[in-house]
Amino acid sequence: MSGHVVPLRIYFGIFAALMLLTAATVWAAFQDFGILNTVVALGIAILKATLVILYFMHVRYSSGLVRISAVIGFVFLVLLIGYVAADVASRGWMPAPAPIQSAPLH
Amino acid sequence: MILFGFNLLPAQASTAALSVDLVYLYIVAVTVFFTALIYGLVMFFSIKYRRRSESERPKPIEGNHLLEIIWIAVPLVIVLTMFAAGTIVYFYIFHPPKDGIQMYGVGKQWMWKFQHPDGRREINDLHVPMGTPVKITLTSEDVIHSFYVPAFRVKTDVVPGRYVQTWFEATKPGEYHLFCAEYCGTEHSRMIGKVIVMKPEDYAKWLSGQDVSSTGPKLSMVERGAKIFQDMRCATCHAPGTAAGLGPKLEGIYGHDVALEGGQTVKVDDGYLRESILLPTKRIVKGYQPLMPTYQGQISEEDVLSVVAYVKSLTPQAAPADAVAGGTPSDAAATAGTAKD
Amino acid sequence: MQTQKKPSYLSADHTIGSWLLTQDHKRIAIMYLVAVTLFFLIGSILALLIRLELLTPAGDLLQSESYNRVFTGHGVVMVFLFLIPGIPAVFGNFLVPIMIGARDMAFPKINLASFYVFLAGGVMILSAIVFGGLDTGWTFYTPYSSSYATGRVTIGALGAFTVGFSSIMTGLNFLVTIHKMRAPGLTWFRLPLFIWAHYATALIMVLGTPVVAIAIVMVALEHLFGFGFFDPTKGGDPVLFQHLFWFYSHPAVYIMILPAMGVISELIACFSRKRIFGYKLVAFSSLGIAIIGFLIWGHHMFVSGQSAYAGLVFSLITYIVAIPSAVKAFNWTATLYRSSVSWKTPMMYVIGFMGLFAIGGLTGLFCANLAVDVHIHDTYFIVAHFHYIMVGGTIMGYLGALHFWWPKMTGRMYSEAWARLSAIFVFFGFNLTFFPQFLLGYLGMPRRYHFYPEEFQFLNIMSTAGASLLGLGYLFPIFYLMWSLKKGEQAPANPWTAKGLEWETTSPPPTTNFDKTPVVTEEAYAYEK
Amino acid sequence: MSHSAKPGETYYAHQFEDAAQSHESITLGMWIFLITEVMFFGGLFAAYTIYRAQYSAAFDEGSHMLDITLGCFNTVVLILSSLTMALAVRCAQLGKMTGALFNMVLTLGLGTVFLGVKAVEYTAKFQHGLVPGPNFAPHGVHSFGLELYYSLYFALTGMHAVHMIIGAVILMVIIGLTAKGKINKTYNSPIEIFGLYWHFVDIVWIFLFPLLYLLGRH
Repeated sequence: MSGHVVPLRIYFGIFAALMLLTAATVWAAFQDFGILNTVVALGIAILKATLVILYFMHVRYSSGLVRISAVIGFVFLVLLIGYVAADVASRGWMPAPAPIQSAPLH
Repeated sequence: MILFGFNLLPAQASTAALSVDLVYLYIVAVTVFFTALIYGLVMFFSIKYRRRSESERPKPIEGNHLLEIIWIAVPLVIVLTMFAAGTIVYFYIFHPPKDGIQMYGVGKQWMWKFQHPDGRREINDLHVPMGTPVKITLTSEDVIHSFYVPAFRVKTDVVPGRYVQTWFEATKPGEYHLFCAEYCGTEHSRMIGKVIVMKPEDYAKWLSGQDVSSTGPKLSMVERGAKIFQDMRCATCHAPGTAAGLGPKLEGIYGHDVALEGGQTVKVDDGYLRESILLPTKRIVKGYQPLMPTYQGQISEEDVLSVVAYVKSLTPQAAPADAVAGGTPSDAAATAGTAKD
Repeated sequence: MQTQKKPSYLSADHTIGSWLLTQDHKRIAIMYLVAVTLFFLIGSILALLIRLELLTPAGDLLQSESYNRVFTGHGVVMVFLFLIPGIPAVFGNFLVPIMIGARDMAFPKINLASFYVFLAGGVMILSAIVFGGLDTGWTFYTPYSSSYATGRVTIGALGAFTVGFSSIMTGLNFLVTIHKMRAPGLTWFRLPLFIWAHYATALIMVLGTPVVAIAIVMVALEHLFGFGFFDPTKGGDPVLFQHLFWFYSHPAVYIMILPAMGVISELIACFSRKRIFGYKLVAFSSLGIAIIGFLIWGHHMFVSGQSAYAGLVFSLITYIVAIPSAVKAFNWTATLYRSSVSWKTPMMYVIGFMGLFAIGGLTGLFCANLAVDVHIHDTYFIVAHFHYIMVGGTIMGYLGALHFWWPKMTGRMYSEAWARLSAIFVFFGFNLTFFPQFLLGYLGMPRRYHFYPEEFQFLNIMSTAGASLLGLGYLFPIFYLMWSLKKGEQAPANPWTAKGLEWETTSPPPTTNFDKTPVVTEEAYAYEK
Repeated sequence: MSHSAKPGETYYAHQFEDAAQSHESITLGMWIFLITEVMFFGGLFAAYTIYRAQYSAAFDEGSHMLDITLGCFNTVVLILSSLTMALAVRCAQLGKMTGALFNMVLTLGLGTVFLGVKAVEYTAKFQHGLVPGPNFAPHGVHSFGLELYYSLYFALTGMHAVHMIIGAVILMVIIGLTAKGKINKTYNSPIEIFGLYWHFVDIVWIFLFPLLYLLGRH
């Protein structure tokens, strides 16, 4: 029939994994890894999102075209955020004029 | 460059003008050449091979890899040379020099307010000396404006909430247009002015002339900043010269890095000083409580510029002249006039 | 091979409902044609008002508010209601299914919905202009648009949001139709270049439009409820709005020019009876423009407070995106070598396009240059550059397409003499209007100025004279094309003996395009057969 | 429009050649729409990233004010609804329409629970005067960046809630059509397509939960 039918145990397995990862991300939030906290939180979120995309949305069993369209959205999103963050971060680099005092001229 | 009675290039009245024009003329040459090449060939082929009879069946030409490579490589090289020329001019010419006068400007909906370092204030007009680099720090009180002097080939958007830096060195005396180039509302086209370039001696004479615009004694920016520093009772926490009061001491910090709460460090420049005045709890110096109230809305952008100039003067600079100009804070406080302009 | 006379899509049904609720991509295209032409006329009237105002240095025709509303209206109507939908919605909708041998678009209902969403957006924008006016410029820069603008910014901006949604629907329809519904034997490299161009355009529509949609929603939220996204007094960064806006709006200028390039490829092949020189390269350069087009939006922000190093990267990649356009121009020119060129009206528009697109494309190199852009940003040089691309490129392509496929769409021929005369008027009127603006730009006259210093007056007078000639040139087609609908002679199935599936069915084609799905055996543009 | 096809045959619209082409086109169409949704939310995520980097102290304080138990509960509810939706799609594929109906009603229930919890959180914000705008009652130390945090909080969760509401309405329509038999064994692509949309809305929340609730808790 239309599309690949996924066996029940895979659905429940993925659901359990998602629950586990939710617990993990909440636990990790209260530990102090310094800057790593953001990386861990985002990593777990990406992992959960990939699981949902691959199994619940059947991308794992779909044609190449669907796989590309599943990925391309995130690629352009990373491009947007990366470029804007790079600009904001590098705004201070242009060497501002060396600090000189006012009114040298009399 | 004069052609048919009107000129094609605006006056070249700054050091940057010539190099920008040279890059411009180089690209014009490339444009004229390729337009003539493409359009000439199109017209030539269309006329030479115009259809004589409906039964003509020209031989198909699939393509030619060599030609394709040529007209990818050659344009690529040409555009990269344009990129190189533009970037070199941009980074070297637009690199602000060490010396020169520091001026301040505030864009407000539909007028420009300039301040000379000695406190002289002007609306829409800006007198500058010839031959010395003029650095101008700009901010806006409402929307985005753009400080544009075509004769100097200089333009920078004046973004509210931030300091923006640009500089030029005028080379020809005269009056040049000053435009606002970023659409800023109803009177956008009225937000124009004049940049009057004068010989250094005329400029000095003009500076010492009667400053008609502000009442009360002519205070330099630093002196005015000191007065505001007192009036706004900044001294209660940042008392100059005393040990660590409630607020961090302000002497000797300008231009150096300062450690912040949460581990980062920040270079104390004009922008950080302005931000600490208007948004104090944004980045707090290490070891201090976030007690400072925000002055947002109680102090105008010009006064912020004066206070920033005053705080900068608290840091002894290499150039001895500044010590004289800045004067020790106590002198400035003593001469503080009562009239608040 | 004229089978029994099947009713054409026009004569299949004459009730109002059969038109307004149609799912036939051809009828939707005709409805788009009517709506888009109407919006073009409104935009042109606003343009003439601007040119009349700028005839004299003093602002004596309109007050400042109304002048700001006129140029904003001209910008918003022309960009969102004519140039972006223009060729894709009219000719793309009509021809993409026929050219690939399909019966209809993949999602006919979404296609009809896109038309009504487009109309709703158009009505919102026009109501914003009429009642109280939109005076932020078509770029809606904050904090002016979110905190200071007085006019109907929210309705105007949400109108642009709605039209963007219609553009997403069209793009989605094209992508699925081109991928999934090609006739047997029609491999990717046998597709007409018109299809390649619309595929690349659809990619941009789908990937870019949502970002400007969310930027507009954020401006509306800030304008209505005081959310502090771009408000500097609340910590927001106005330059962030410019990033989100130009992330879409630069690729949007490729949405405007790529379909015109597709049209030019078709027209050049037909009227020079030759294959396009280097077909694969021209096809891939459409994709190249679409993809690289997403990496270069920062060249609109060189002086806006963006960091110098980000400007460096944007300038470099902007120069690289010029290469695919140059490749196209050279390949089109090479196609004409040893060909048999017939100077019919569509070909006149192509020859006009070649010259104007060359100038338009090459003047882009000035704007990509860090040093020169500091001087010419937000001056009339920029206005001239994008008008050479949009009016010299897209509108010449649009008129060429209109004159090329008019017999196929309406089954009528138009008078060749009048059509050629109007093409000449358009070409010379255009050059007289916009070439002086290059000089004005470099002399330093800023854009969006209600009045200007006296020394710029001579060039402005030339520009206004050109504008009236150009306006005349655009009026002619309305008359002789309407006339052709009634009295034009019946058009044969293939009046230009052109190659392509759309010429193998009758003109105007039946509702289901083909009696049976065609099988494609030969290469694209096999004119030698 | 009647969707009855020959028994055993799936129905497909007139412009398609066969059922396989129809199914592939519809799935691809939905995925392309999801690309536009990714970019739509992407603009807000870009703004969040930039302002989080600039005002990390204020954003930390803002996320401390949020009720984490409600956030966790909502995440579990939404992932559960994603599971029930996947089961509904599976039942539809196997032709077991009653199973599909049951799962869809479960999904709708969980969706409304999620929206209910969101409503509770929003009313709490209104009472504490944490809604950005003229009457934003700044308290806490880093009040400056806080208004920006709550602007982004309301924009992100509000846009997500709007997508949930639209999803819930469409789900009700599909449930109605399935109950009436319009959507049946031979024509059930609407369920599958809606499943894709629902999972996407779940993915957005999967990213929203850590970014808004968890960062800065340590």
